[in-house]
Amino acid sequence: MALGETAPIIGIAFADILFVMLAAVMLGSALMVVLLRDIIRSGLAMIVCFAALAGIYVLLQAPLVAAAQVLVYIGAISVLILFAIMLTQTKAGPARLVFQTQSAAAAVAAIVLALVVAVAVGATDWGEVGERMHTATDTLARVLFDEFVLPFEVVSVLLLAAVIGAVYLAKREESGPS
Amino acid sequence: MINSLDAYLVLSALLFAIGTFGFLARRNAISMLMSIELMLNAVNLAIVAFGAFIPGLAVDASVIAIIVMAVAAAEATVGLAIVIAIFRNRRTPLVDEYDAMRR
Amino acid sequence: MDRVLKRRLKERFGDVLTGPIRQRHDETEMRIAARDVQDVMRALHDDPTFDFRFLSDLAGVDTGSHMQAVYHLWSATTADWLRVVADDLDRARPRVPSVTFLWKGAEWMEREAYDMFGIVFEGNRDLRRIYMPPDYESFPLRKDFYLADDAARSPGAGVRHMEQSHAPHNATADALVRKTNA
Amino acid sequence: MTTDTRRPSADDPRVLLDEEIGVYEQIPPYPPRTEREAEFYTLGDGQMFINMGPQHPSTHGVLRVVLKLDGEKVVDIDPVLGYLHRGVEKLCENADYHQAICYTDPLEYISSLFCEWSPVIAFEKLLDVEVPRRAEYIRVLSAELNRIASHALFMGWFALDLGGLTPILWSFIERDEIVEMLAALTGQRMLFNYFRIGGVNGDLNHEFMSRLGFWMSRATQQIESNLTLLNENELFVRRARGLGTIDSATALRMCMTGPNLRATGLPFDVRRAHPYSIYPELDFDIPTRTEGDVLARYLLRMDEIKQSLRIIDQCLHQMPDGPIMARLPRLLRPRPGRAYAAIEGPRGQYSTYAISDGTDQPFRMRIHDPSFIHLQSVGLLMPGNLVADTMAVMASLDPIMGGVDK
Amino acid sequence: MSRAWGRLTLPGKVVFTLVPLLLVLSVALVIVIAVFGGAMLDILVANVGIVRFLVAVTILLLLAPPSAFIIIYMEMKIIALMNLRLGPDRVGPWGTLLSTVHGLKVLMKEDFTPTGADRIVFTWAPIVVFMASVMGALVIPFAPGLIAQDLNVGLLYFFAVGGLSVVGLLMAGWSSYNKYSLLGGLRSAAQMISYEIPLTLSVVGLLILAGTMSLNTIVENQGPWFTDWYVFQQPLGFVIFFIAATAEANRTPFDLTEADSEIVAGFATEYSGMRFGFFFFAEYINVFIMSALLVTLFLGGWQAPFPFPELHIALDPGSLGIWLLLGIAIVPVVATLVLAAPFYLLRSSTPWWQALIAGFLLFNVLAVGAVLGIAYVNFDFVAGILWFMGKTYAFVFVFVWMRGTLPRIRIDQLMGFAWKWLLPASLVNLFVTAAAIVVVGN
Repeated sequence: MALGETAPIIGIAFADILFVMLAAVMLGSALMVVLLRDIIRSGLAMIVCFAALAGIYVLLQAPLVAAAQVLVYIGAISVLILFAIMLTQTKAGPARLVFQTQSAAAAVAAIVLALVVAVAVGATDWGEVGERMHTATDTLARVLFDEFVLPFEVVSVLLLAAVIGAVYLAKREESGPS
Repeated sequence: MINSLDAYLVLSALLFAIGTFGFLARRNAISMLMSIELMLNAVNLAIVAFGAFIPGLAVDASVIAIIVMAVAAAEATVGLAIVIAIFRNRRTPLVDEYDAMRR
Repeated sequence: MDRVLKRRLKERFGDVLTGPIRQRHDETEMRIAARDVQDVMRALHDDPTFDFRFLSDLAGVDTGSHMQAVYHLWSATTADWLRVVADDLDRARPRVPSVTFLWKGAEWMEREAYDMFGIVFEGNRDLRRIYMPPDYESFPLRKDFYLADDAARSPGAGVRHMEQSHAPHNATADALVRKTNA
Repeated sequence: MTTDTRRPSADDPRVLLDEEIGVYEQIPPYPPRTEREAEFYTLGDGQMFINMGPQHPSTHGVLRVVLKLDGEKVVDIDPVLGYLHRGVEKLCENADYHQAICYTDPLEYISSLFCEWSPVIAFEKLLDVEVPRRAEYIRVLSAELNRIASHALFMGWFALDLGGLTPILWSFIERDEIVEMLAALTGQRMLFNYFRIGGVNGDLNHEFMSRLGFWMSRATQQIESNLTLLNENELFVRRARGLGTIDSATALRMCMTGPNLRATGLPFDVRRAHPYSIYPELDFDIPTRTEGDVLARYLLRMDEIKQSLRIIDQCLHQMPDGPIMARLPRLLRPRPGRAYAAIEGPRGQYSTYAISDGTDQPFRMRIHDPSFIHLQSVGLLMPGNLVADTMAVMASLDPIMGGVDK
Repeated sequence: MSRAWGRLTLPGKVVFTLVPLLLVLSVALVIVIAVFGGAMLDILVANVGIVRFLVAVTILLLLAPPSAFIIIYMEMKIIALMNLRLGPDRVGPWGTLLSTVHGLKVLMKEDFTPTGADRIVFTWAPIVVFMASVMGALVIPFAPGLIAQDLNVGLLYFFAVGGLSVVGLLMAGWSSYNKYSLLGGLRSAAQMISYEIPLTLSVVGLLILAGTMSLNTIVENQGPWFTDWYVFQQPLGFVIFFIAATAEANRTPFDLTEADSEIVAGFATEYSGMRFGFFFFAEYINVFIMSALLVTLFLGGWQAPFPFPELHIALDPGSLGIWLLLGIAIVPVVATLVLAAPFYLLRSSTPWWQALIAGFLLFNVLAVGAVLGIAYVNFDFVAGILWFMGKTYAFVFVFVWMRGTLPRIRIDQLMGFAWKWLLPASLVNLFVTAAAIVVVGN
């Protein structure tokens, strides 16, 4: 998209407005994921979070990663999680989510973690920080199937193993315990 | 200030912290898996941000991000399969009732 | 009319018959007591000289003084329909053994006879109402069935909870319904 | 762990009565009344109930089927009847012999002539009446036409339940033509009320004969062309083959008759097994198939259409002259006695057991309907199949709810 | 005043509110343009990319319901003719307005939420489904230059967005609090995930041939003769894509999600009013978009099947001078008379005025034809959009045809077909294509 011009009247770059909006949506929905009491809604909030993240990838000039994000995370993983939620919902399992007793401690730990990382990011000089670069799809493909061909193959084997393992785990034994 | 590597990294850190909180605070196994997904996404965001701002990393970062996604897909598949397998035996998705090892 | 069948039936079941074997048109009728139903049916079904493997019909009958369970059978060995009447069931507590061990398909016909006449088929594992509502109390095909009595007894009589919502608002009735439901 | 009272899960067979207080009604009323009910209404691991009907497009208000599902697989099935129950037997006991026939007419509204045929024969036996031969020929002729109409409609319904839109409208062309010619003969399109004790209501007329002649000249070809739409359709054949299989011994135990029984390989047909009317004089075959599955039941009915066409042809050629009604008094008072009559209809054996006590009303009239028997065997055929096949299997047995519920 | 207002009918109230409001608004608009016009124009020119994008999205959103109406009418009429029925014939000429009336009816119906439903999710589900199908149209090239956004990952974007509708269906199925809806939602999710894999894999071979994921470039590659269409180089891929697209669009024989004889209306069982309308529109827009993508990928998109001879009718109205005026004044009259003559002469029973009307109508038809012909020859995008729409609606017809002919497939057969047949076949297709390129390329 031909963004980058300054927005009229307010004088802020489009990219910055979009970044702030997407970041707000992402963080808000991420908080909903961990705080909502209805598990299906928190799953749906996770989808919103992923969609906002895909938007941020577009801002970072990585459209292929953004498309993969939508395809893999929203189209596959989220749907899988929604499936699992619907399968594990019965009389025995309440729909409402309950927090652990240590949730207060967890909140403190998370805030401390965020602060520490933020301070570290601010204090570090990242060296040659340049302008944002556009990643061309064909260069990416060339690198993926050239330099990264071994990791690529390893990942495909991993995926195969995961599929077989998941099928084995989730398959119901015919004479299993009822 | 906004359009800089730091901003993206802080965003990533916040997302990671939220994921951490969710993982520690939730009792439901699927909810914990979702928190792990959030953390993985935070890491991915950091990787892509580095790639966008540091010229030498641009292509590598995208490749790594895509590989991370593939691994995340594998992780989610196996994780959910385990949750469903346990759920089938114990009839509950709450992790603190998964105490087979303790007995 | 198949005279041979009459003779064979008399030979085989002479001791359990409670009445004469009657024949008219293409029908042969034999009467037995309720307690003999299972033995007779098994013999008719299994004996290769009879080979009555089709159960054509199963009916309940209220004669006014007693109940009957009537079975119609068909076999390739005769040109007649065979009617077996389990006679003289007590009108107050009609009971007859079930034939579902031979014909599983008799299950619903027995349910229907139970629903309409109140005949209890011992051995039928699913003997509940089939046409009428489950909380119905009368047996409509009995000769002493009287519609007005039945309406007073039926579950539709009186005010029901489900109809409450459409009725004009009535605080007393609402409170009553709530109390009964709580 | 808090339990959510406002939102019971999808497996909960309870129905929320009052949202304010959270009062539930349990379905069915517990404790269970019979052994079978207790077994059915106990949920196993990962199973759930689903109510198919009465408000379901395939059961359209006349039938409720409770399915016990494991995922998409049917574990058990419990049909709940009575939505169309009118108490026909009781009505017949309160009518005189002529009126009783009107009540039996709408039992199986697709094949009304057969529903009136068996009581008519039973009453004739009670009265010892000899029916004129021309009347018998007319009866067979019109009844076989009705059989074709019924089977044509079966083809359309069956395809509709498998998701095919077009066949039902194509088969309605044949059915409509037959129904129109029967209307010309009887004066009614659906509930003919044509057979009378001792004969039929009216003689063959010109409109009926001309319509029949024109239809017969192209019927075979037309029906064949309708059949190609389904018979040569790979999707249809694959869905129907091997589904809902039943063997002949089980079919006998289930008291099945008619095409459903013949599809298992037993050539039992009342027209040949226990002949009535003029069928012994006619030349026709009893088609059978050995597979006993949904496809066999469908194909068998299509074969029967051809046999019916043969019978109609012979009737037209051998039609004798003579009266169409026996001479009978206006008020019928048969001697006390009992009579049983069975005929072969498009769905199987229809029979009537009539008891006379010497008055002008039947003392007891028992009507046996094949739909009732065949619907029962769904419980035997369905377990292990998928939800999607429930309606296919049910449609292949061809029950008419008017007959099931009497 | 208030009593007079109370006596007004609803249309009257609407008119009396809207007319003054519109007057005030238009006056204000004129003033604003007069004062700020220059500055606004500058802003628009500076952000022409964004403005173009917004306009394109608006047009696509506005065009979605009418195209759904057209397809719904087509379906009603074609299936009716196949069933030997008449089909719609009351509203408008040949019933053409019936689908519009259906749309209005859906708008006016009561829109209720069942007790026990999750209200928020229930409300959002149809919107998600509708948006997912409309967003796919963003990257489809309708004609040369007529594309909302020519993304260089266009195809990937299409598949990614198409996958979003699964989420909407799951939301609808779960939130309705109805077991039929839940079954339908789970079925549709399983079906769409399964068929997305062969759908995506079947075009990978094509991508290797094309060397790009931009749909515009893919179309440009397929010219100028019809032999250059990818369907001749990727016949297997085309067949797989067609089958998988049928399943993705939930059309017969893969319409298990709304199999009315099995699970009522599937995920849409509890929906009514406009929320149901969204599902309904989404289904037909999906049919259109899937046909459009099929045409774009395999049948040359907006390319004509053969190169049209370079014919540019140079028509410069200015140079005609006074003849232009004369032409406008005289040609219709003369042509009408000339065209009316045969009607009047050949059938003596035709009165003169009927012949004149017929001649005038015929002249109009010819004139419109001539204008269209000139436009076709002179403007690329007119020719492009004609060919594109022609091919697309041919495939829409095929989808409707299948619905009129085929019965429904069963769920286990559906899954088995996807995993046991389509997936291996698409892998074979990919392998053969890659091998052929290696062999031929070296």
